[in-house]
Amino acid sequence: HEMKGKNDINKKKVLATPVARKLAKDLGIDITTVEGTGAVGRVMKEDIYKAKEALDTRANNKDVEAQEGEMKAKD
Amino acid sequence: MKQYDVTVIGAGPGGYVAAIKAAQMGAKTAIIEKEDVGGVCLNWGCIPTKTLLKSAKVYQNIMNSEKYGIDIIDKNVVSINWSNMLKRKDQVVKKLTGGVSFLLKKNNVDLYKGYGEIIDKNTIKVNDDTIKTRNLIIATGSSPRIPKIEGIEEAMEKGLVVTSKGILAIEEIPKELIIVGGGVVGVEFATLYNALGTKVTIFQRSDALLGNIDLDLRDTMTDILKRDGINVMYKTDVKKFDGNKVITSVDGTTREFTPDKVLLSIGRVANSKGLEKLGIELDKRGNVVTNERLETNIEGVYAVGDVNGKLMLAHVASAEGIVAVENIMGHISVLNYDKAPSCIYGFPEIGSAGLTEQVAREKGYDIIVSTFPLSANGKALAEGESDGFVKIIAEKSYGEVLGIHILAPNATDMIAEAVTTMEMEGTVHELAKAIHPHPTLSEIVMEAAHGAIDKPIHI
Amino acid sequence: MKQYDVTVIGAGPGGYVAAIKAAQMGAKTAIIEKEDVGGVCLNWGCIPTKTLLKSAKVYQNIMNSEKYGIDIIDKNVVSINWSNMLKRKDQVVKKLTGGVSFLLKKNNVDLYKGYGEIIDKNTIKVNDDTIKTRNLIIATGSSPRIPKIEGIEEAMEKGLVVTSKGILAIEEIPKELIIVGGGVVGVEFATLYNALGTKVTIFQRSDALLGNIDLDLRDTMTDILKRDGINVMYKTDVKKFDGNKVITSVDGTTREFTPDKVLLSIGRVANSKGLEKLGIELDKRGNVVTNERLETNIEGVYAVGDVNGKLMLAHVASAEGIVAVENIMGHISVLNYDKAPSCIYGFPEIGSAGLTEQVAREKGYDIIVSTFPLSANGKALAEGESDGFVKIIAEKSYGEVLGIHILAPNATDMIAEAVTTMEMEGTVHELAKAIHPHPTLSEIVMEAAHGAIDKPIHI
Ligand SMILES: Cc1cc2nc3c(=O)[nH]c(=O)nc-3n(C[C@H](O)[C@H](O)[C@H](O)COP(=O)(O)OP(=O)(O)OC[C@H]3O[C@@H](n4cnc5c(N)ncnc54)[C@H](O)[C@@H]3O)c2cc1C
Ligand SMILES: Cc1cc2nc3c(=O)[nH]c(=O)nc-3n(C[C@H](O)[C@H](O)[C@H](O)COP(=O)(O)OP(=O)(O)OC[C@H]3O[C@@H](n4cnc5c(N)ncnc54)[C@H](O)[C@@H]3O)c2cc1C
Repeated sequence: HEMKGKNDINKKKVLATPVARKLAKDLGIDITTVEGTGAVGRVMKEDIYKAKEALDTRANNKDVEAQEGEMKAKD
Repeated sequence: MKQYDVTVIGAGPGGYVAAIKAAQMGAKTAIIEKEDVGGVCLNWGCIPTKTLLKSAKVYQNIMNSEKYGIDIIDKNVVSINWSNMLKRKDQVVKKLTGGVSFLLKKNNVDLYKGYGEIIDKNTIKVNDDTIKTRNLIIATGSSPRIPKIEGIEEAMEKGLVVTSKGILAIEEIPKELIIVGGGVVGVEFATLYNALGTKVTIFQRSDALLGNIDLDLRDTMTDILKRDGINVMYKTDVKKFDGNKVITSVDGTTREFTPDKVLLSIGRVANSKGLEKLGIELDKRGNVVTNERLETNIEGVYAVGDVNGKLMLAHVASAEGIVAVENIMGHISVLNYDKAPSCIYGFPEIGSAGLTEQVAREKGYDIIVSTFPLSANGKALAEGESDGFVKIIAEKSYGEVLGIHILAPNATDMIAEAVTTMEMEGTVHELAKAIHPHPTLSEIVMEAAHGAIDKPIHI
Repeated sequence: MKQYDVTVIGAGPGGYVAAIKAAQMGAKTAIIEKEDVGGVCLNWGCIPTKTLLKSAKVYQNIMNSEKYGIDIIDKNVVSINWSNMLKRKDQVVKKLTGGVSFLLKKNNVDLYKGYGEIIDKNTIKVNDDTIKTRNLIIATGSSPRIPKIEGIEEAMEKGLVVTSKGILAIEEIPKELIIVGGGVVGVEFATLYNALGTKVTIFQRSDALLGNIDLDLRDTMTDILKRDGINVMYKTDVKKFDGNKVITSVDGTTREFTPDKVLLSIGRVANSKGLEKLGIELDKRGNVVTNERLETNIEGVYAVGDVNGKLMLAHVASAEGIVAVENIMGHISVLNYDKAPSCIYGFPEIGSAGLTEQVAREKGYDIIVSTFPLSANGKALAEGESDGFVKIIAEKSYGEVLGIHILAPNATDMIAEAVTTMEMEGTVHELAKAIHPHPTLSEIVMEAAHGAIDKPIHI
């Protein structure tokens, strides 16, 4: 029983700033997937903005790919 | 017969804060108080003691003025005007209790003056008024524990033995004071009267003062108390009060004392008498039992502050008051007691938040412990007060701060940084990186944080 | 000829911290100092001023002892022993500079005593020694700015006009002191000598004291200085020193004064003379220009502390020292100047961190501003010192704390909480939720945070 408690304590958890947590929620970012650049890997708000940007570009690229695919299909 | 959403019994820091918060959140609120608003805290506890301690500190500085380059040719011209000290204390108390009355009124809380008798969970009687209420918050506080000792009643009647309330209103500063019980309250009064020139002896039943604090702080604080002239006697039990004599057993041997006053400070008991008759569950020490949301076993009846016996501190009472109200108003809210700070207003002060080294180890954490002394801090030397240190307990993998314990002149203000850091799951890395201004005592926190990571600069 | 990884010129708080840090990180390190280690900060700045301010505070309390219930029948028996005050100051300074010497030795930093002459970026001469170094850190500090005023040289020679260094070593407390320049240093000396009984007048060129701080704090602080008897004259320029006369232009009109002393405190200039000849870029005010990593335009040559003119504060100098060393040792490290705190040691003190309301608005933030006064704080009343308030500037959407500004007796210690909060991108929600102990001044921060979210309890 005690040992389980100890493992829980040592289990990896996401360190994030209060602002980063709120921002992640609002922007729909899964904070556990974000690499933090703060002390000991703490996720900072800047990291969430970057993750959002990356997500948006990926989504855009997918749109573009999809469009390109459509065009190819038309050809 | 008036109807309320929330009725609070007791206007101490638990009750009056709950009442104001409830009103602010839109509840129609009543509060009942049989004495002065402000409770023990404002009238007989936190505030009067700190007011007198400030006067005592000024007196101490005057008696040591040469240290600061100020000559007083003849120190006999300096005298304590005890009745003026008490007057100042009374003025501060009055101003603050007046403030509380004003706040209650301003927030449209109805104040009923008188003893609140609970008829049932929705019905309270105060004098001739009967109040109907949807929710009830019990915030009746605590009273000093009076031990069963032969002759104690006569001794209290005569005024030889007093409680913390009595010692705040005595007519003369005692020449010799015995303090029974070396907890926080005992140590604060020992500091106060010792600085005012009283010969102070603390009787401690166990073999250490200040039960719950970190061992390193406790030991250093005890050394300082002794160095400053306070006599500490361990394994000492009062057996009997006989006339002006106090008969004790010291480590088994009988000894007699004849002090001017004896202060009882062996703890406090919840003001919960009669509640069990209403079906409210009490624990075996008489504390009202609540769940995390501070609700008792009876739905809609909450208990906050000293009366639930969780942590008998004013700021905890107030925080609980807010938590209870938030739950009443439909928000789920709980309090993390592990992070609540506690303070001791000695010379120097103690500010403590989070886990002690001992508890952290017991709980199985893998920890780093880092300390940094005031003697290596420029501001402390500039102030001529360099007794003390900070001790940081951090968890090893991330460096998360688990506890900070400070012994320093401003420790009670400095501990706020620790509390906020823990609220944000901060680590020693952030504490080290945050630029602490120079020269300040707060630099010791930064230095100790550096020490937890790697090495401090200034040691 | 010895070879080092890192050589530091100047052993002030910028230089000596850099040297210790470099040695701790494994670099073979030398430091060169032409006077005493500790720089302006320990010898003539932060530390001596705070030591004397503490003595002045004790004196003030003695003169107001009745307020605390302490009678001194005849205040004439109380006298300032100025030479003992200075002796205490010297002892504190000596202890601290001794400590720095010890730390340098303990960390195996080689200390060269003498003027460091830079031959080229890898070669420094000190007396007869020539040092070879891979990296160079310039930490030569700053000196008081001496304005070009007719007769100023004679006036300085005679001792009528002194700088901050001179005023710390005068033989007698002046009866009348004129302080030219109402910045931080001017205000601290005004507070000091005013408390010691000097008639103090501040000459301010513009129409406000304390240039950069938040306007609300500035205004309140100015009112307090005036109430306490300090004479503040705006739009006042010294035109000429003539014998024992100071001839000024006050808002266009000529006026004469005959003080015992005149303190010049109109700012400081970087000790950068000669560096431009080595090809090191200076800005037009003479500050060494660096990039974010504190490297100058010459690779391997860094500049930290007052000499780079970024923020002339001791803790910033030390933080920069660490940043420069971390970069030298291959870690990319930069400093966020927006979050660096700054302090003013008046009665009461000012602690300020982050953006002022004005700057936050200029920067285009959508902000909430919340203040809470000390007059509604129990501890402040208990201490008999309730002038002051806290002001929190938070960004609206999440409540992120952008700045905290405190005017209070312990403000310089209390500001640490603000710095740490900002380091962690904390919001007013955490500040409000963190249980601040009662009774402490720090409760005002929690109350103002509640106010930023919704409503404070105690107002
Ligand atoms: C000497 C001393 C110093 C202290 N210093 C500190 C300190 O520095 N910091 C700190 O945090 N804590 C301190 N404490 C503890 C602090 O005072 C208590 O934790 C705090 O007062 C508890 O608040 P409360 O609201 O629960 O109860 P209380 O303050 O005890 O208030 C309860 C109120 O309820 C009223 N009441 C009770 N029953 C009824 C009834 N049936 N009808 C109507 N009214 C009723 C009482 O008259 C009282 O006013 C100190 C205590 C003492 C004794
Ligand atoms: C009256 C006063 C009060 C102050 N109070 C505060 C305060 O409370 N808090 C605060 O943060 N700041 C305060 N300051 C500012 C603070 O003192 C400076 O910011 C700080 O000292 C800067 O540190 P530094 O290491 O850059 O330079 P300095 O402390 O100026 O040190 C530079 C050192 O370099 C040496 N040096 C220069 N050139 C050479 C050379 N060529 N060879 C060898 N050695 C050389 C000098 O002798 C000196 O010892 C105060 C300043 C003054 C004047």
